[in-house]
Amino acid sequence: MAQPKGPAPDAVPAGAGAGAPAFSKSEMMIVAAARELAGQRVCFVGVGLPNIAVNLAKRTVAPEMELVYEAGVFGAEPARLPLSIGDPTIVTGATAVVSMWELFAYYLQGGLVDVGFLGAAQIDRFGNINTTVIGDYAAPKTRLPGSGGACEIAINARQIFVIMRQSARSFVERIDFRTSPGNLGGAAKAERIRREQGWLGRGPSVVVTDLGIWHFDEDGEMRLDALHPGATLEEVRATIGWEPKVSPALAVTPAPTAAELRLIREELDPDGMYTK
Amino acid sequence: MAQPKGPAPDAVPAGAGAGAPAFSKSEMMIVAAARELAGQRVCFVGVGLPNIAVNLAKRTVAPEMELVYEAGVFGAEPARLPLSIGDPTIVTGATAVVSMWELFAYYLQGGLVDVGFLGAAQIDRFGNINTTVIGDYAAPKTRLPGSGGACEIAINARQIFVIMRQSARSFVERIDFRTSPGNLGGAAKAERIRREQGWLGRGPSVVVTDLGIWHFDEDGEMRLDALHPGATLEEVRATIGWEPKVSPALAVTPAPTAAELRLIREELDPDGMYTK
Amino acid sequence: MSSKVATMRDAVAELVRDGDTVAIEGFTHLISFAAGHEIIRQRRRDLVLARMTPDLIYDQMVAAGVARRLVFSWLGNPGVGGLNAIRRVTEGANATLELEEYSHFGMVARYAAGAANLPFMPLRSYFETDLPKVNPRIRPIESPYGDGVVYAVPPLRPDVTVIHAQRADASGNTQVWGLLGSQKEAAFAAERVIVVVEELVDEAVVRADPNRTIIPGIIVDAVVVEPWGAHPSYVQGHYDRDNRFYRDWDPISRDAAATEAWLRDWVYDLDGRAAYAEKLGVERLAALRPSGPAPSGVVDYGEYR
Amino acid sequence: MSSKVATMRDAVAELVRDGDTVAIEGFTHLISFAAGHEIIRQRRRDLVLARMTPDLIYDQMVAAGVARRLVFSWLGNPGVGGLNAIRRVTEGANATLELEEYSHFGMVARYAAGAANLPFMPLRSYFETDLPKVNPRIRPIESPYGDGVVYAVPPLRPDVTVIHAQRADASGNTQVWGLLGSQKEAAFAAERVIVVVEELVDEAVVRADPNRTIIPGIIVDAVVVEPWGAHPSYVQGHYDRDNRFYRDWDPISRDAAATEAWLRDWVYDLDGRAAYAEKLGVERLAALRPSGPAPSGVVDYGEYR
Repeated sequence: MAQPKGPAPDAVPAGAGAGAPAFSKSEMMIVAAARELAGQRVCFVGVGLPNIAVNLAKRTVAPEMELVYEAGVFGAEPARLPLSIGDPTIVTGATAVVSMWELFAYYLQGGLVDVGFLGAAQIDRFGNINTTVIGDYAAPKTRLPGSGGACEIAINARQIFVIMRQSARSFVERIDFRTSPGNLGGAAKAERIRREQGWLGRGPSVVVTDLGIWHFDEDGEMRLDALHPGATLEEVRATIGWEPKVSPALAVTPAPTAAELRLIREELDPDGMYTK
Repeated sequence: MAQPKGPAPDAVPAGAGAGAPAFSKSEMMIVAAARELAGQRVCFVGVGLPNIAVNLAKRTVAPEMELVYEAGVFGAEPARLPLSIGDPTIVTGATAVVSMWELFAYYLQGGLVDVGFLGAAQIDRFGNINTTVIGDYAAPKTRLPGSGGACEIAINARQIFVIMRQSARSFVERIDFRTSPGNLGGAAKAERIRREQGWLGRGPSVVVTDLGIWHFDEDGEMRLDALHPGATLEEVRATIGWEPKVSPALAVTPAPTAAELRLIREELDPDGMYTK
Repeated sequence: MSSKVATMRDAVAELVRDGDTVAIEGFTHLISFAAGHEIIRQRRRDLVLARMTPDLIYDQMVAAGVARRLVFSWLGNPGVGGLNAIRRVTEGANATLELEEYSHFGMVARYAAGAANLPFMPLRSYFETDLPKVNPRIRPIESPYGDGVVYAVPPLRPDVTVIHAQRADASGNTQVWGLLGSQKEAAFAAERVIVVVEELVDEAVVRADPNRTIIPGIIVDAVVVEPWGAHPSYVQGHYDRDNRFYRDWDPISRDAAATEAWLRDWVYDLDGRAAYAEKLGVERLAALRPSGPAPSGVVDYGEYR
Repeated sequence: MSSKVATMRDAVAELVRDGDTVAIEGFTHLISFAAGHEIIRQRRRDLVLARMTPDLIYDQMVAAGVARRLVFSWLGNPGVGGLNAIRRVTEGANATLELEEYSHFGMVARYAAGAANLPFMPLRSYFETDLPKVNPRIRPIESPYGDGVVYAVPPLRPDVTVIHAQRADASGNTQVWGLLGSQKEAAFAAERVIVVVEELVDEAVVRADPNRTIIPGIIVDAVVVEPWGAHPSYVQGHYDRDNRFYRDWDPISRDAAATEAWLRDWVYDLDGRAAYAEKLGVERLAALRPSGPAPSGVVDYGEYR
């Protein structure tokens, strides 16, 4: 699956209020993404940031959520944060470990996955994702990992969550390659095509970044619904390649709690791989 | 898979010579079929008579032969004769037990089976087999079991062995239903079609009956190559629906040895299910 | 995780409906006679019965009048003969039961297509046979790579699939060893799934050996604990196939009245599997135990903290 | 049964030929770095390297000049970054390595089609993406049941597939637990198969648990006993993934000279895996052992005489 590309310069904003713990932008992003998983039943976990967000959700808002790893694991109970999505800790103590044929054919394509949680290198306003190349396919400026399972996850998971850092290079007017379909050219066309082609997925429903939380409006377009504490609309506009829609009821994301931060810092990412 | 139909009236001929053990027609048939398996590597075992013939071969001429059961077993070492081809004794001690999807897709269709060993209710001169109905399909005189795996075994096993009792009802000019293809209308057409359609199988190579042993000649037609001790050409002609080809070098099948008979009577079929 | 443990009566009452397509799967091994009998007892009607090998259980269900149609690939009493109750309604002028017929691989491929949400599954079978002529759902399909034609079968999606297993936990995570048949595919393909087990185990038993799991609880609607629920079929490591039963069924099933009497004595007049096992008697059941143990050995998954 | 046990040197010398399509499979788990290094050491050329996730082993093999083409679905160093040696020959004007790209399910389906001798495998993927535009082998196919179009991928049939496993017997009956990846399909699809194991076991160990077998010896050409043969990847129950190695590779592989030096020190100048393990040192290896045991438990197949 897609892996966020490039270094992650990560400013540390002040805490949200007096006495509140300080936290990094990455920590806020991971916490916000985890909270979006409340109430979800079966989540397909992507490599990179999705992995830590989903594991945090499992320890907080969604303890009964079943974690599916494309490596062939259902019902993982990782004792430590898996560095890769094929880590031995996702196997020991899982409810089922199966071949990848079975995982993709019967679990994913068969319709058991509620949320597919992906990263992205480029995304457009309709949630279409590129994780393949920057530049021309035949002689790319940057060769990215490619689809992995993202392409079929985007089509077969009931809904798609995305977690990625915002930048003018990643939130673009036009992605260089469509690896995983989102709302195509807009909701109307996307709904027609999904129906005609019998997709199980209803497409992207949330994008969580280091600056805020985006959902998709009735046109199938990203709309900023919440700004993280300390983030500004100017920052958002400076890190996006189109004029973004902003909710009239724009909220502020509640800051990470001490418990959430403790889980990230002590259990999930003690070496700061994702949050440094 | 196909199962020989109807009762098996089984005369007991005299032994082949002075001091030789007496044996039944069924015993001769099973022994002759087992011997044909000498040198074979992987055999797909059908229900009924093939099951006992193959298990006898494994204990005599082909100890290293791998037994494949469509139930999903490779490398079975049955401690007793399995009554059905899904018996627990074929599982315990086998080298691999897999789903039927895997067995049919990867083992059979994938080309690992050297010999598919089938029974039949009707067979024609070109080795085409009916195990589906006697009479009209929609309102049959007799409803038979149907294909089971026989249809795909006939197409994908490298060669097909058949074991069945001869009778005017079973060796017919025209089978009522083609469940499993043999040499179709003759070798030339069969070879062309197999090549065009990419079959792995080269079709039937031997039919062993209670009267003798048939192989297939260059026209793809059955030719009687051996008569069992005590059997006559008259008997053969009386139990066949066409004028059979007979080898100019017609042999007599060597009678069952004491060791072969002991294995059948004491180990494989002590209750005489197949040989009564 | 909430428990899905239910009685067979409740599971069938709630999950099996008149007119449903029902697959009680299991190839020789693990055939849920207990579920079949409960369906008879609750007098379901108009069912489409799917099974690779209808076996005695569908012969009994057809005799009891629950079925409208049979979807299958091999119709017989293995090693014994025919299925006589089914023959009575499929031969000659009495052919009232609808038959939809495939080969074994065709049926497996249908379940696999259903499990994988595919519109068809290709296979190399049926060439030059009469099967596609009598079953228009078996269709040729051309390879998009210009290398010829193979056959396709359509997905089979049962309304209910019933499987029997050695063990499951209360949320339906199910483990099987021995013959696996097409149970996994039939279960994933189904709208609703009933798992019947010899033994209910703690979740920790399942999680200790996750590669042994054939279906996850997420697709399971009810877990029924029913020891001896597969008799006269068998359960690897628990009991042997009751071959005598298979032989005895032949004369019974040849006679419509004897069949009806059997159904009365062994199904209608009993309130469930415990009564059935009691009626069979401890001696007969004890004789079906394996002749000895054959332990799998232990593998180590390792703890990774 | 004759023994297929061979040294890695002999297995590669005999079974891997210039120009071959080679699949060293294993998803994170059980990647045969030992076989990859031996292929480098024997200076094979012009290989088509197939793997879902090329990982460090193909980065090293590409750096060593063995490959002409890569067939894959995810190209990266999971959790760390890119595969830098491969990026050097796939980006900009230096794009000399041929790439043939699928999604994960596309690759798995290609192996499955190869294993099942099918001309294609259908799947519900690729709709409205650019992948079919850049890979003409991904083709639309219409359902013969009038219910629309899905995509197809062609079979992938490696000349050689290499898999690593916890154990096999001398004739190649192979058992794996933990992640199964697509090894089974890749092995059945291949012309020749090399199995590398942590442990050679008696046939009786395999036969005690036949459901654990992923491939039968009949498709195996060589069994190589090579403890630590999957390092820096891992073997469930035996050793952990050496994540430090994956991180350390990033700066090495960014520099062509450093990469060449690494290959000299760790591949060309060593005569095999035992020397490699010795060079890593007992301390580093010991630290990779699981933090504790996690036994599977035993199941009983029962003896049926």
